[in-house]
Amino acid sequence: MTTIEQYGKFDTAWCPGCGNFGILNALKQALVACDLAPHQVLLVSGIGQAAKTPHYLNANVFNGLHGRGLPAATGAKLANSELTVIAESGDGCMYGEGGNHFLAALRRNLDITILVHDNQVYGLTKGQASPTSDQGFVTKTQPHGAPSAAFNPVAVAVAMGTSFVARGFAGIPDQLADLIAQAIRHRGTALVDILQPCVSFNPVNTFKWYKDRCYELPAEYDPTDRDVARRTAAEFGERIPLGVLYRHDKPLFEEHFDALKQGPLHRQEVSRTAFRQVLEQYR
Amino acid sequence: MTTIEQYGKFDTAWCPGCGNFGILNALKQALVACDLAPHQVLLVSGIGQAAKTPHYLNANVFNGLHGRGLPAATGAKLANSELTVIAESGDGCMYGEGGNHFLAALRRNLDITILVHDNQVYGLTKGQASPTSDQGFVTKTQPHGAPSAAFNPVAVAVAMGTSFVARGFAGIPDQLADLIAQAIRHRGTALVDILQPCVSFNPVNTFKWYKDRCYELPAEYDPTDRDVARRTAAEFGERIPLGVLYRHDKPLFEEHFDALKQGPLHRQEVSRTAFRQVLEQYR
Amino acid sequence: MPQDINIVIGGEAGQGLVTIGQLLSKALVRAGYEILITQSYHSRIRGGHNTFAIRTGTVPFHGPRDTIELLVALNAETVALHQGELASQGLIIADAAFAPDSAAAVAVPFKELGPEKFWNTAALGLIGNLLGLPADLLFAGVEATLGKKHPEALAINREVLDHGYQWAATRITARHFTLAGGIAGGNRLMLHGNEAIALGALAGGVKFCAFYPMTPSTSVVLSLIAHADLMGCVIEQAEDEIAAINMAIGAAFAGAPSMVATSGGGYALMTEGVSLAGMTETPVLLVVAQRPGPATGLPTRTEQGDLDFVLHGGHGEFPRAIFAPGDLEACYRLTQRALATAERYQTPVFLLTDQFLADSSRAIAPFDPEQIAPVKAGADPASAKAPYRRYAITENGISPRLLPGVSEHLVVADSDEHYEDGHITEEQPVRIAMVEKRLRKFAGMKEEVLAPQHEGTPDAELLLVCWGSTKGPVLEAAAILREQGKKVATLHFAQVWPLIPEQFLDLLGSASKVVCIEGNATGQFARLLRRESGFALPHRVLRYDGLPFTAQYIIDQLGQVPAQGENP
Amino acid sequence: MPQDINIVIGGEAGQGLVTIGQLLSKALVRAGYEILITQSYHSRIRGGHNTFAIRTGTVPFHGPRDTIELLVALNAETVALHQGELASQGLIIADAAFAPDSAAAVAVPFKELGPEKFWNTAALGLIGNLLGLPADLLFAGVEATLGKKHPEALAINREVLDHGYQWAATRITARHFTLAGGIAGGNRLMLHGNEAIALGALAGGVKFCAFYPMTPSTSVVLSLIAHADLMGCVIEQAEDEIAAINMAIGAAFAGAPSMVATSGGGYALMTEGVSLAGMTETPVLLVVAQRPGPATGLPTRTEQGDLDFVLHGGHGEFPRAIFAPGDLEACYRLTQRALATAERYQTPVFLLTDQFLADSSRAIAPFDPEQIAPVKAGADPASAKAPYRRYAITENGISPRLLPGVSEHLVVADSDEHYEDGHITEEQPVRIAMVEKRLRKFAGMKEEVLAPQHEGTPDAELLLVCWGSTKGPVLEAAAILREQGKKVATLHFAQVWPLIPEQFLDLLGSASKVVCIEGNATGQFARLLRRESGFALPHRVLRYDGLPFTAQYIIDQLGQVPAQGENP
Ligand SMILES: Cc1ncc(C[n+]2csc(CCOP(=O)(O)OP(=O)(O)O)c2C)c(N)n1
Ligand SMILES: Cc1ncc(C[n+]2csc(CCOP(=O)(O)OP(=O)(O)O)c2C)c(N)n1
Ligand code: SF4
Ligand code: SF4
Ligand SMILES: [Mg+2]
Ligand SMILES: [Mg+2]
Repeated sequence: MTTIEQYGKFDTAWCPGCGNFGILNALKQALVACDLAPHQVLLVSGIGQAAKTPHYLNANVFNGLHGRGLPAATGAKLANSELTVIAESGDGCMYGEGGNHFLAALRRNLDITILVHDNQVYGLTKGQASPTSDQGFVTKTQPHGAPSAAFNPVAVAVAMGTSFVARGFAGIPDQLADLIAQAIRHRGTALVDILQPCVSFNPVNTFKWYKDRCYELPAEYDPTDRDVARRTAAEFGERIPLGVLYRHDKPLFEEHFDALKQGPLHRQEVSRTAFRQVLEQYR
Repeated sequence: MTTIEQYGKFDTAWCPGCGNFGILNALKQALVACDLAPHQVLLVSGIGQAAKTPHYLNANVFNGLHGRGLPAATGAKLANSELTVIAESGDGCMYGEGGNHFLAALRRNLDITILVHDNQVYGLTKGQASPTSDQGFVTKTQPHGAPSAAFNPVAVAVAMGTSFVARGFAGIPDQLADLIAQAIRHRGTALVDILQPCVSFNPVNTFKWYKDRCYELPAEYDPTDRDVARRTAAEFGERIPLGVLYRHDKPLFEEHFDALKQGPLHRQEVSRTAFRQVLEQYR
Repeated sequence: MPQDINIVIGGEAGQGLVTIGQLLSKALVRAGYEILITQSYHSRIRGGHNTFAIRTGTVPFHGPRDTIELLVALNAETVALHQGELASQGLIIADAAFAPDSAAAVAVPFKELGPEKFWNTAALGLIGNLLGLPADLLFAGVEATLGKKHPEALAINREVLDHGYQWAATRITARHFTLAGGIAGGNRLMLHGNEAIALGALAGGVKFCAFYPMTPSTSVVLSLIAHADLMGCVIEQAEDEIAAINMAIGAAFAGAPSMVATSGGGYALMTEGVSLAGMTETPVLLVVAQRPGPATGLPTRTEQGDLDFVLHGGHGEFPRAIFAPGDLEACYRLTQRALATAERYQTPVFLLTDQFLADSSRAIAPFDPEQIAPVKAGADPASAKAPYRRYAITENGISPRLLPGVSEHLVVADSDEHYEDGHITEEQPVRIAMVEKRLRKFAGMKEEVLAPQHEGTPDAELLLVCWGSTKGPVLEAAAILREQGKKVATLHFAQVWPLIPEQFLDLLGSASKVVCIEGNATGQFARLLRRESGFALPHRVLRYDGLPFTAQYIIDQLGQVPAQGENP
Repeated sequence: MPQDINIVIGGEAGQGLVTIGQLLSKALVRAGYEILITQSYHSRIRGGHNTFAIRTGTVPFHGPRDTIELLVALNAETVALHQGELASQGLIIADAAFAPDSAAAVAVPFKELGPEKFWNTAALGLIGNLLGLPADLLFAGVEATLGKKHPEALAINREVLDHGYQWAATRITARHFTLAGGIAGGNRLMLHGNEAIALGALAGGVKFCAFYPMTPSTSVVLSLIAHADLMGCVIEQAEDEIAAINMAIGAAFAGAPSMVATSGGGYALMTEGVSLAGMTETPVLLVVAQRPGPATGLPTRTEQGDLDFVLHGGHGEFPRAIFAPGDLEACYRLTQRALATAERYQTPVFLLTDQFLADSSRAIAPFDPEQIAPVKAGADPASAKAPYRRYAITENGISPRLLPGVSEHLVVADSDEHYEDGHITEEQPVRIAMVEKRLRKFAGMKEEVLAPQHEGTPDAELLLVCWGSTKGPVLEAAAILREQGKKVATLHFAQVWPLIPEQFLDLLGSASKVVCIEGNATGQFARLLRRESGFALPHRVLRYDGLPFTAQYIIDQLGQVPAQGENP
C-alpha cells in the first residue's frame, strides 16, 4: 500500500494562499487512492507556476517546454505504456501555447491524464490574460480588458468526444482528489480542468468568486449523455458545474501499434532476422 | 459593378476533376455578388493545394507559411481594416499545423472570412491523413488506418461560440457561392468548412460519397438556436448537413483598439505632440 | 562627498523592495544624481531572494558594482548573502529582529516607526536621510504613485516616512552618505532598457506589435501598451510566438511598421517566420532579449548566448542586420535605426539585448521629439507602372513596395519562389535572379554598417573587444586599468551583423593583446570575428552564471585569461 | 559497348514516367548494371514537367550527367526542354504525334503497339530492347508490380511489351545502346538515400519516430512505417513539427531510441525542442533533408542552404554533432553512428542531407544484418546509487541515464537549470558546473570526429573541398580533370561538426589552389572552415538554382571562379 508520506514534502516557490497547494495535495491523495508508487508515475509538465508542481512530490518527472508538456507525455506513454503518465500544467501552457497539442491529444485518446491548473491568468509571467480569462478581464497587458472570448476547455473537449471530461476546484480538495483518481483510473485520455485562484494576479476570479458559483453535479446527472453534457459543459458564469461532465469508452490509441503489444519499447531487442527480411524487400 | 471577368482566368497546378475548381469558381461568384473589386480583397493562404487558390484569381495575395495563414490574416486586418480579408487554406493547414491559430481566431472575432478546403487529406504532400480524415482512413503513412478521431471543425466552432459557422460542398457550387457571400458579408469571424473531393489521394470521400450524404438544412432551421446548432454540427457520417449551422452577433475584435477608430494604420502619422506627452511620463 | 555609492535592497519577492527602490531612485534623479539600477530576481512571484541595486553619485555609471555601501536587508537571508560584499565604510540597515551583530549594522526598530504595512515607507525615509535627500522630495514620489489610487493612505505614509527620516537623523550618527550636489536638472528621463526600446520603437514609427509574454522581453511590450492609445498603435497578445511573428509580418505587409519582442525560446519558434519575412521581403523588427539557456534555463537572469542563433535562425539565405545596443541611448537610437533598415531593405532586422540591459535603469538626457523620423511603410502607388510587380528585379535588389488595397495595383507576396509579379514559379533562371536580387540588398546594408566604437590609443597593450550590453562594465574596467597605468583600449560593437573587417582589422592588429569579453561560454562573437575577418581571438573573458559583468569581474578574470580552444 | 548511358524520361506528373523508370531500373540492376536515378519534379500532383533520369553502365556513378543518350519524351514539352541536351549519338523516343523533325528522333506509332493505357509498357519494351535487355527480364518486373493487384492485366501487358520490344528490334536500326556485360549479381539492393537512412535507423536501434510530412524528408518515414510492425517500432504522425520533436524527446526519455525527419521549415519549428534535448540531455536524432529556401522556396528541389541554421538552431549553448553523408552507404552507416553518438553523449545529433541525396537511387552491395549494433537506451539501474542523480557531475560530462519506471529510482529531467538530482535551481555555482558539464561532453565528441576523406596527392594544384551530397559530382569532376592531366585532389567532409582543424589544415595548406564546392549562395561551409581553422576559402563553386551539381557544371564553373567576398 502506497502512503501519502512516500510522496514527500517539499518547499514550493508558490505564493502563500495560492490554489496550487490544494491541487498538489489532491494529486497526492489521488495517487495514494490509486495505490501507485512514485516510481510508477511520470509527471510531465510545461512551464509556469502550475508546471512546477511535479517538483513538489516524489515521482518521475519530465519538466519540458512551455506549452509542450502534452507531446512529451505522448511520446513517453508510447515508449512505455506501463508508466502512469500525467500531463500537468497551467491554462496558458495547455490551452494557449499548447492549444494545438490539446486538440491532438483529445483526438488521440492515449491512456493519459491531463490536469490543468486553470487560474484564468498567466501567473509566472506576472499576470497577462490567458485563453480562459473572462472577456474584459483587465491586466497590464490588456488595459481595456481581454479582447477575446474566453476558451471553455470542457465544452470543446465534449464537442470533440473526449473520453473523460471533468471540472474540479482547488477549493474543494476532497472532490478534486476523487476526480483526479477517477481520471487516472479511466482507460483513455482524461481531462480535469481545475479552477485555481491566483491570489497575486487574478483579483476577479477569487476563492470566493468560485465558491459562490460552483455547484456539484447532482447524483442523477448522467455523464454518458452527450447532449446533456454539451449543454452542461457550456455553463460558465453565474453557475459553474463541478464533477465528471462527460464519460464514454472508446478504443485506446495505443492499441493501434503492433509494436506496443510486446510491452515497453526499451525492452524490445532489435531482431537481426527481422532486419534481414526488411533488407530482402529492397532486392 | 464588379464582373467575374475582373477576377481573371489562370492556369492551375491542380489535378483534373479536383474539387478545388468548384471552390475557386464559387469564391469568384461570391466576390462578384458582394460587389468587391479585386484590389479591395486580400486573400491570405498557407501552403498546400488549397493554399494555391489565391494565385488563380485577381486579388491582393499573401501566400505565407503552412499552417500560418490565420495569424498573417489577423495582422493584415488589424493593420488595414478596410481590406476584405479572406483566409483560405486546406484542412491540414488550418486544423493541423494551424490548429492553435484556428482556436485563437474563433475567440477573437475579427471581421474576416475563413474558407477551408476540407478534402480530409494532405494533398500536396501526397496523401497522409489530415485532422479531418475519417478514423481508420488508410494511407501510406497510416497503413492500419488513421488512429485518431476525426476533428469536426464546425462542432468545435459552435462549441466556441463562433459568430458564423457554415458548411458547404464543392460539388454544389451555387449554394457554396451563396454561403461564401454570406460569410463575407457577416460582421465577425465567419468559418466555411468546404467538403472537397481529392481525386488523387482520397478514394473514400469521393464526390459520390459526399453527394450521397450531404443534405441542405431545411428553410425552418434556425441558425441562432445554439442548442440545435450544437447537435446539428455534430452530425457527420451517414448524413452531413450543409448550410449556415450557427450565426449570432457579437462585438468585433477591431472595436477593442483605440487606434483603429482612425482607420488603417498606414494612414496614421506619428504625432510629435503625442510623443512629447509620452516622454513626459518618464520624468 | 562620495561620487559612487552602491545601495542594495534585498528581500523576498512580494516584500515591496522594488517599490522602495523605485521611489528612492526617482528622488535621487529629481535631486540631480546619476543612477544605475540593476535588478536580480528569481523566476517566482513571492519568496526567493531578490535584490534591487542602485548605484548613485555624480558621474554616469555603465555597469553594476560588486561592493556595497548601503545594504538594506528586508530579511535575514539578505544579510547572510550580502554581508561579505560590504565596503569598508558600508552599513547594513536591517530590522532589529535580524540585524547582525556587527559594527556595520544599524538595527532599526521598525515596529516603533509605524504599522508593518508601511515599513517600506519608513525605510525610504531612513535611507533618504542617510543620503541627504530632502524629506519632501521623497514624499513627492510617494504622492505621485499612491495619490490617485489610495489618497486616504497619504497622511499615514507621510507620517511614517518622517518617522524613518527622523530616526536616521538622530540615531545614525556614525556614517552618512550625503551626496555631492546633483549635476543635472530634474529634466532627465528615468528609463530601463526595455522602456528605451519601446520609446525608440514609437519614435521610429512602429504601429503594430504582436507578442507572447516572455521574460525579459515583456516590459518592452508593456511600455508600448501603455502608450498605444496616445500613439495610435495596435498591440496584440498572440496565442503563441509563431502567431506573433506571422501577425507582425501580415500587418507589415498591409502597411503597419511592425515588431515583435521575445527571448530565446520564443525566438526559436519564430525562426520559420523570420525566413518568411526574408522571402516575402517584408520589413519586421525582432527584439530578442537574451536570458541564459538552453531551454528554460535561468528565466530571469542574463546572458549573451543567442548571437549565433539570431544570426543564423531561419532556413535558407536572405539578408538581415543585427543591432546590439550598449546602453540606453543606443537602445532608443538603434531601435529607430533597425526599423528604418528593415523598411529600406524589406527584410527582418534584429535588436539583440539581454536581461541586464532590459531591466537596468538610468536617468538620461531627454530625447528630442522633433528629431524623430518615423518610417513610412511602402512606396507611392502613383509612381508604379502597371502591371505592378512586387518583386521587380532592380540593381540594388530593392523592389518598390506598394501596400495592398491602397490603389488598384494588386500586391502579391509569396513564400514560394516567385516571378517578379509574386506568383509561384520553379523556373531556374527566375530562381537564380531572385536569390541574387535578395542578396544584392545585403551589399547596400553593408555600406551602412555602424563602425565599432574604439576608445584609447590604437597601439594599446591590451584591447578589450565587446558587444551589446557588456559595453558599460568593459569601459569601466578599462578606465580602472588605465588609472593603474596600463595602456588599455576598448572596441565595442553595437552592430554585430553585417561585420565589415576594414572597419576594425587594423585596430585588432595593432594592439599587443586582444581579449574578447562576452556573456556566454563558447565565445560566439570571437568566433564570428574570426570567420569574417580571419583575426583569431583566443583570449576571452566569459561569464555564464546568469549575472551581468562588472568591472571588477573583468579585471579579476583578465589576470588569468589563457588562450581558449573552440567550444560548441 | 558504352559504359555510361544517360536515359531521361520526361513528361507530366501523372503520366506514369516514374513507373517506366522504376521498372527499367529494376531490370538494369537485375541484369547486373550500375544505375543512378535522379528525379526532378514540381510541387504539384498532376501536370508540370517532371523527369526521371537513369544513368547506367558498368561503372558506379555518383552524380547525374547533363548530356542525354536516350531521351524518352512522354509529351512535346519534354522534347522542347531537353532536345538541346542530347549527346551527339543520342536518340529521342517520342510518340509520332509530337516527335521532332530530326535525325535523332524515333517517331513511335504507339497507337499501333497497343491501347493508350498500356503505352508505358510499350515504351518499356522498346527502351529495353535498345539497351539489349532480355524481354523476360523486363516483364518479370511488370509481373512483380502488377501481379497481385491486377493479375487480369498481365496478359495484355506482356503483349504490348513484346510489341514495343519487337518494334524497336526491327525499326530502330541506326543506334542501339547495348550495354557491356553486367558486373554484379542480382544480389544488390536498390535504394534511394531516404531508404538507406531508414534502414540505418532500424539497424541503429530506432524504436520511435514522430514526424509531420515535409518534402523531401517524408520518404524516410514512409520507409520506417513500411517496416514498423516487423521491426517493433512506433511511428506517429504528429499534429505539427513542434509536437514531433517533443514527442521524440519524451519517448527517448522513456527509453525508446528516437528520431524525427523534416526539412528546413519544419526544422525551424523544432529548434526550441533541440535546445530542450540539449538541456535535458536527451538523445535524439534529427534528419534534416534540405530543399531551397527561404520559406517555402522550391519544395521539391535541392540545396545545401541550411548548414548554418542546423549548426546554430536552438537557444543557449550545448553540444551537438552533424553528419552529412555523401552517398547511400554513408546514409546507412552514419545514421547508425548518429544514433550511437546521440545516445552516448545524451544530446541532439543531426543527419543533414538534401533532396538530391534523398531521392536519388542506386544499386549497392547488401548490408550485413549481422554487423548491426543497435543502441540500447539508458544505463543499468542496478549500478546506480541512491539517491539517483540524473545529472551527476562527472569528469567526461556524461551522467548515468536511467529510464523512468524501470526501477525504483526516480528520474527527474528539467528544462530549467537544475541540481544534479534534476530539480530547479538558480544557484550560480550549480549553474556554472552544469554549463561546464554539458560542454565537457563536447570534448569527448571531438575525439570521435570522422576525418574528412582525401583523394589525390597532398600537393595538388587544385583541391576541391566539399561536404554532404556534393561528394559524387566532385569526385567525378576530379576524375575527369585528372584525365585531362590536371593534378586534382578532393576533400570530402561527411561530418561537418565538430570540425578538427588538425585533421585537414595541412591538406588545405599544401594545395596550390583550394576551391570549396557547395549548394548554396553564400558559401556557408567555406565560412565555417575559416571560423574553425583560420583557413580562408575565397574560391567557391556554388549552385542555388534547385538542381544538383553535375561534374560538368563543376568543371564549367571552375573555369571562372573568382575569389568571393562574404555574403549574408
Ligand atoms: C516559448 C515560451 N514562451 C513564453 C514563455 C514564458 N512563460 C513562462 S510561463 C508562461 C505563462 C504561464 O501561464 P500558465 O500556463 O497559465 O501557468 P501559471 O503560471 O498561471 O500557473 C509564459 C508565457 C516560455 N517559457 N516559453
Ligand atoms: C512547416 C511545414 N511543414 C510541412 C510542410 C509540408 N506541407 C506542405 S502542404 C502540406 C499539407 C497540405 O495539406 P492541406 O492543408 O490539407 O492542403 P491540401 O494540399 O490537401 O489542399 C504539408 C504537410 C510545410 N510546407 N511546412
Ligand atoms: S502567482 Fe498566482 S498562480 Fe502563481 S503561485 Fe502566486 S498565486 Fe499561485
Ligand atoms: S492532389 Fe487532390 S487536392 Fe490536390 S489538386 Fe489533386 S485532387 Fe486536388
Ligand atoms: Mg495560469
Ligand atoms: Mg487537405
